Amino acid sequence: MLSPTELFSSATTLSIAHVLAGALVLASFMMLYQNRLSSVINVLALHSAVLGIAVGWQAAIQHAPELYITAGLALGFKAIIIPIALQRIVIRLGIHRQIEAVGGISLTMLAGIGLVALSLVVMLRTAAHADALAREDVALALAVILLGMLMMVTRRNAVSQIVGFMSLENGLILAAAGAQGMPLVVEISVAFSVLIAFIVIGVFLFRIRERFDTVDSAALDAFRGEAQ
Amino acid sequence: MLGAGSKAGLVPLHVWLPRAHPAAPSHVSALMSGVMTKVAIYAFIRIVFALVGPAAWWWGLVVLVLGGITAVLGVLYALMEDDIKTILAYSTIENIGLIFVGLGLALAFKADGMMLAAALALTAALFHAFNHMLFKSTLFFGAGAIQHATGTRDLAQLGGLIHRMKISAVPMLIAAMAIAALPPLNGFASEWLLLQAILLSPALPQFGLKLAVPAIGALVALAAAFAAACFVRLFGIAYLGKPRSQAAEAAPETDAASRSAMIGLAALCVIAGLLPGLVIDLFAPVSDNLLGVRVPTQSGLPWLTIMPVTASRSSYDPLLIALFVTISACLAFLSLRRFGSRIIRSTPAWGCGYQEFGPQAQTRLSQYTPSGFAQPIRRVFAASVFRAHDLVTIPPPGDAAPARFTSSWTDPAWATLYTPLISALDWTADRMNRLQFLTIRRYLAFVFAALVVLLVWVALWR
Amino acid sequence: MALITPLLLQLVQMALVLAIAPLLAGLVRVLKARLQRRAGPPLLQFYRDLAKLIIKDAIVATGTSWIYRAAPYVIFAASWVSASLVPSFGTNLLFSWSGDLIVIVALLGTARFCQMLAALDLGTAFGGLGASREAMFASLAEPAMLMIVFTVALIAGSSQLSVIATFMHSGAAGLRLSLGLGLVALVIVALAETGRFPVDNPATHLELTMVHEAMVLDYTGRHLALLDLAHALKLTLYMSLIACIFVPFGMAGPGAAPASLALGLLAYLGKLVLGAVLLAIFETAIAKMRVFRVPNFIGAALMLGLLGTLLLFVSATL
Amino acid sequence: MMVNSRTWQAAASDLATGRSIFVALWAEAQDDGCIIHLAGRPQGSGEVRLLSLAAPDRLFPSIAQHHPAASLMERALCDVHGLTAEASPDPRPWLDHSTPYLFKPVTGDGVHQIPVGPVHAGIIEPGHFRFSVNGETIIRLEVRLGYTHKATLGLMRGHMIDHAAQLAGRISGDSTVAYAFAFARAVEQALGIKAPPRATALRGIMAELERLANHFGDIGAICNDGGFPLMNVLTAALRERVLRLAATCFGHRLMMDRIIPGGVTTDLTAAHAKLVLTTLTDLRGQWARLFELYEKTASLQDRVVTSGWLDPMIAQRLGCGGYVGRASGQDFDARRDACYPPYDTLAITVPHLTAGDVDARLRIRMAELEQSVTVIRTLLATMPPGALCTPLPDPANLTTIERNDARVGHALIEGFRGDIFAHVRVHRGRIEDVMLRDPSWFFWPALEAAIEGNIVADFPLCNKSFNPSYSGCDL
Repeated sequence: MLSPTELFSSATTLSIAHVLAGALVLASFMMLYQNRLSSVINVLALHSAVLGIAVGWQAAIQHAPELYITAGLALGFKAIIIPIALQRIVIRLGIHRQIEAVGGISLTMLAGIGLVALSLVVMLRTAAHADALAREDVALALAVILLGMLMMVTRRNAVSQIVGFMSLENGLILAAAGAQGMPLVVEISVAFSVLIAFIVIGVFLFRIRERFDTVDSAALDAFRGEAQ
Repeated sequence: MLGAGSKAGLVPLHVWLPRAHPAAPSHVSALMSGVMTKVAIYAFIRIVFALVGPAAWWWGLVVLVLGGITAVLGVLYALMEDDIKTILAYSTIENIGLIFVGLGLALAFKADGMMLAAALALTAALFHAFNHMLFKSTLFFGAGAIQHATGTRDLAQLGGLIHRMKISAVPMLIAAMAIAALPPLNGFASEWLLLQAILLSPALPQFGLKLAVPAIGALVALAAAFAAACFVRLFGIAYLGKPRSQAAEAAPETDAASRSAMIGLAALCVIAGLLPGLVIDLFAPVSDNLLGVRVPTQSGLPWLTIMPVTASRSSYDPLLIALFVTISACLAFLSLRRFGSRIIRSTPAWGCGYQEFGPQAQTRLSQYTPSGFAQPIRRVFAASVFRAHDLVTIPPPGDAAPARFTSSWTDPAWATLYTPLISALDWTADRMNRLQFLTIRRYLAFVFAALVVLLVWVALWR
Repeated sequence: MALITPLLLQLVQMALVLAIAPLLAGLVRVLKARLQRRAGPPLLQFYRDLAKLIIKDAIVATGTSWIYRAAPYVIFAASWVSASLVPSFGTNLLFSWSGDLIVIVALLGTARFCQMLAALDLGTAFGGLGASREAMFASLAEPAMLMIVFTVALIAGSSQLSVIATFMHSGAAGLRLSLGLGLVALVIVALAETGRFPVDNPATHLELTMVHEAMVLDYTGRHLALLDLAHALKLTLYMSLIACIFVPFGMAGPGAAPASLALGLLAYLGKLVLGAVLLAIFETAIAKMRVFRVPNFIGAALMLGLLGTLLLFVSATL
Repeated sequence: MMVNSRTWQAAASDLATGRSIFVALWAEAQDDGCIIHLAGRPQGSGEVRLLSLAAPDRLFPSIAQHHPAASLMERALCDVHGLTAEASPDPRPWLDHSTPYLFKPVTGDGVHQIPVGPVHAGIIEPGHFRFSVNGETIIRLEVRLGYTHKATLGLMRGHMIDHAAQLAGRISGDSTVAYAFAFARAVEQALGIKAPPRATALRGIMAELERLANHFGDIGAICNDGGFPLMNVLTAALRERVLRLAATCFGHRLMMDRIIPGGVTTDLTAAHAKLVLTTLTDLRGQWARLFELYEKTASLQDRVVTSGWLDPMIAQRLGCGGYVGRASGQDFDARRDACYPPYDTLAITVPHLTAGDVDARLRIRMAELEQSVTVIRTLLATMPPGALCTPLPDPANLTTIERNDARVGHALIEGFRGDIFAHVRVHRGRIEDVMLRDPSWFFWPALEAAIEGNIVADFPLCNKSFNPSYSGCDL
């Protein structure tokens, strides 16, 4: 079997990697755009699938077989199992109502654009000597991380905050994969930490729900004495 | 900058303009809008380009950003106003914004030694200033004619004037289309030049400018789209449809002198739109004088095309486009006459069988009001900036009280700049007090904000 | 001779878009019907409707002005001219230099301006309803389109469509993220501008939900025929535009042999059919949006276009 | 029960406080003036009580001034009988279209109106909607009906029972079974007879089939108006299968004139019973997939969730029944609460939600589909043998007492929209007085209230989720 590096010129392989990283940014934007829980979760699946492909592509062009495992983990856990589980949680909690984005979708997306521009500028400034495409991939990964944070900050619903967190982690993995691979152990531990976090959060959610009859984190605030 | 900006009406120094312009008689407002604001622009050009020495690049950025914001906010104001002259005054603010975008771009190009591009941007700005004088004067004349004929400037009282002011409606329509930047009229020609100048911006070395200029381009396009909505509203509600008041129903045509002035100005709009090359060449000496470079001579090009940079980059031939559209329309007309029915019958529009919507009706309840027309845009765009807010109270079933509607919006310049800082101080104190009660999400937000600030710092100062 | 071929091609192009626009609109209708398990209208129904409308007498509402009667002609002519300026099967169009992509977009803006005026001229509630909604959508769609133009023009170094098509065809652009963003944005703008799902429902009978249909509600006879044709032309235009910028494969270059022109034509028709299939699938799978959700949707296109342009500057520094 | 003006007013204030629920208001012409009848039921019960007030000088104290739900019916009866309701908050005519009509007032700047109908683009009944709006913001909606006033009740009076039963089945075509059922039950009560058990079981099956067909149609139509035509064509196929099943088993797609006072006219053969069962099983599998499609289409959910919110307070005040009431927290179902055969032997669970939006009204319908299938299965499994019809007493063979006494009966039957009320007075085999009240009387004002906070473009969606009957209110 021919590897991509033999099939395509190096410029093409790198630009495909670049496009995949960009697709991840696009998926982050799609996530910001959604205002319905089930579609947010669907976009998370897409997000993780794109990550899987991107990491898989990195594995191929870097000849780093351990990255295939990362890609597989992303595809298996984050693109399939976790979204399905989250969907179940959403259905069990019966929260099909609208989730309010704090401050409107368009404004959030505008902020997102600003964050992408910021991460590009930062990377261009700080890593001026690095390889151009690797630098940009890191810039895009940083953008994904920032967008994930933005998602967590602008959403009230605990489930969408979790989704934002997962997309943030996807950005981290993309950054790591781009940086000429990281040890397999780290990858696996990352994947497991996500899984554990997910389980904990899942239990946590039901707990919140039991006690406050809502998963709007604003309700927690009220409980802490900050009545709004 | 502060002086010229407030004179010309740059946001947030614009607050005087929409109050002063409508107060004056129409021909004076025409002069004020058309000429006086231009004096400020002239002063600005004189000071910045000629008197002050080499400018830093960020001057250009400041002018660009102010211009872009002015353009969008100005036209948003115009969209929400009902008084024709106030609309026109706010639209002046928009156009000043566009001109300043051109000037800012010219400044930035000049600071980086890209003289040809600077000349293009400057020419675009001057061209637009010239165009603005033409169509805004026409519009103010038209507004004066309306006020004279009906005794009101309130759009909500007008309607159907095209049937009684048959002749003066035509230059008004041309001017409205020109100011809405529609081809093949002059407003589009200058805006097209401006966009071409914006397209040259990637060659700028500064990163901030590179990123900001396309965003300003988006603002320019937004302003142009709003302007189209604004002047559809102005012309469509004042001149089209059915009269909304007795006065509008009995409006006489304006006098011959005004008519001919309007027609003359509108004709100039058309000519400047169809033959922009001639006008551009007219402004060549200015950029030659100020920048030492001129835009390539346009009038010698075949078919009177304009081609600001090179042929492979872009070109625009309004004459040919106009010709094509005319020929196509005529072709359609003639072939429909040849092959189709030639008969036009006329019946009243369906009014659901109700007298109040029938042909003899006195009231025009079913027509959109100016504020109703602007409502979707008001709700989408002005809700945050202008705090536009609609309040509806429907009495419960069985209650005979009327349903109430109130709509309000405020000028953010008043709210944010001119109201004292005290409230801001209060707010800060209050916030500090509340820091200890932060929520999980807010903690996150603070961490996030700190990170972003850090990144910005890295981006700008490292 | 050097002038004759481009002229001929230009004339062929004008005739072509006019001829296939109803077919394309009809094809989308048929495909949608099939996807909904309905038989649907015959493929050529649009032509029959046009023929029927043309021979019928036109009825105009009393109290409307000359603008109401002139508007259909202007709208049709502007749409036709813009559609003729978008390269379809070959890039070598005689008049392509008379207007770049910005001009084409603005010309559609002129058509829209006239459409809105004509709607207001009626003095009925539905005319105003359609016009005010159109104004809201257009105020975001136009800047979004311009950002797409920026992205593409900065990559190709020109806003001239024939130059862009040649550049894209040459493969020099490569795989670019900005182009991907631009494509997504352009699809959104195209859906909004041509009044398709999820922005507008071209097949609805519910007056209160209409946008484009509300503006032409009272038009009849030949006027309606022109407006319907103009609407179909707009759909063709946007599909051609997407094909020309993003999938220029098979397009005949300047001075191409008749064989490659024929190939280009085939490729063009193939792209249109593919576009129609994708559109039909998309329209079947999605529900129409709430009116005030549409600005978010088109706003997303604006943001993507802006993002595409911004990313470009980063790439340009490579 | 004939009452005086004071008791009448007391009853009205009972309605206003919510102690009792308004059911119907109608008038009966006498030689000397009119008699006004008011039907109400205690909160949470299906037991209807009647009050009658003589109005010799064609004047009566308005019920609407205390209880707005009565307003439309009060206006209608004033038009028909030339009565005047004293202190009525809304004395405008309802059925009488001969004079210019003043719509309810609206104040504010920049308000304009959008008139829609009575001629509509779709194949629906005539009704005029007047929106007072500012752009997209709806400031007030007012509905005006009465374009197809057919004087159906007037046509029934003085006629033989069988003729009147046919007319009853034609008051609102989509609810023909429910109306015939209600009328038959009222007549049976008046004459003191009982339909045979097999007939009541068949009536139940027909009523549930009608509910299935209409709910399928409604669910599709709501999604269609939400801009998702795919759902409409898919549910239209399901509806068509139910209609064909009805045609095969009962000889008429809508099962019109299949229920008559005393019983039913058509039997269900064993083979057809099997066909019903297999069809239902098949349909059930199909609609499960459709509901999944509904829930998973985020763009559609975006349209229906939170649109057209009806305040449970208003739903309660107006006495909204059916899916409208049950989606807004009203726990009432005539099948359970009025407890009539065949439902008296079945355990009916009433699904109800509190969300009050379009989505909730659609989900109630979905839940009711499930329930209808269960009911039909139970009825088929326990189908008793026996006669189909109890003959009505022959007017010629009546005892003297029966001949001189008019007999009164009424019934509350759950149609697919909600509870249909029927009242008859029979004398010597002829209908003397009759009232058939559609649940839509309360849906129209509820729709006007639910439109608050919605935009013009969402009205068709809201309207379809209520799906009130025009014909049922144009009696």
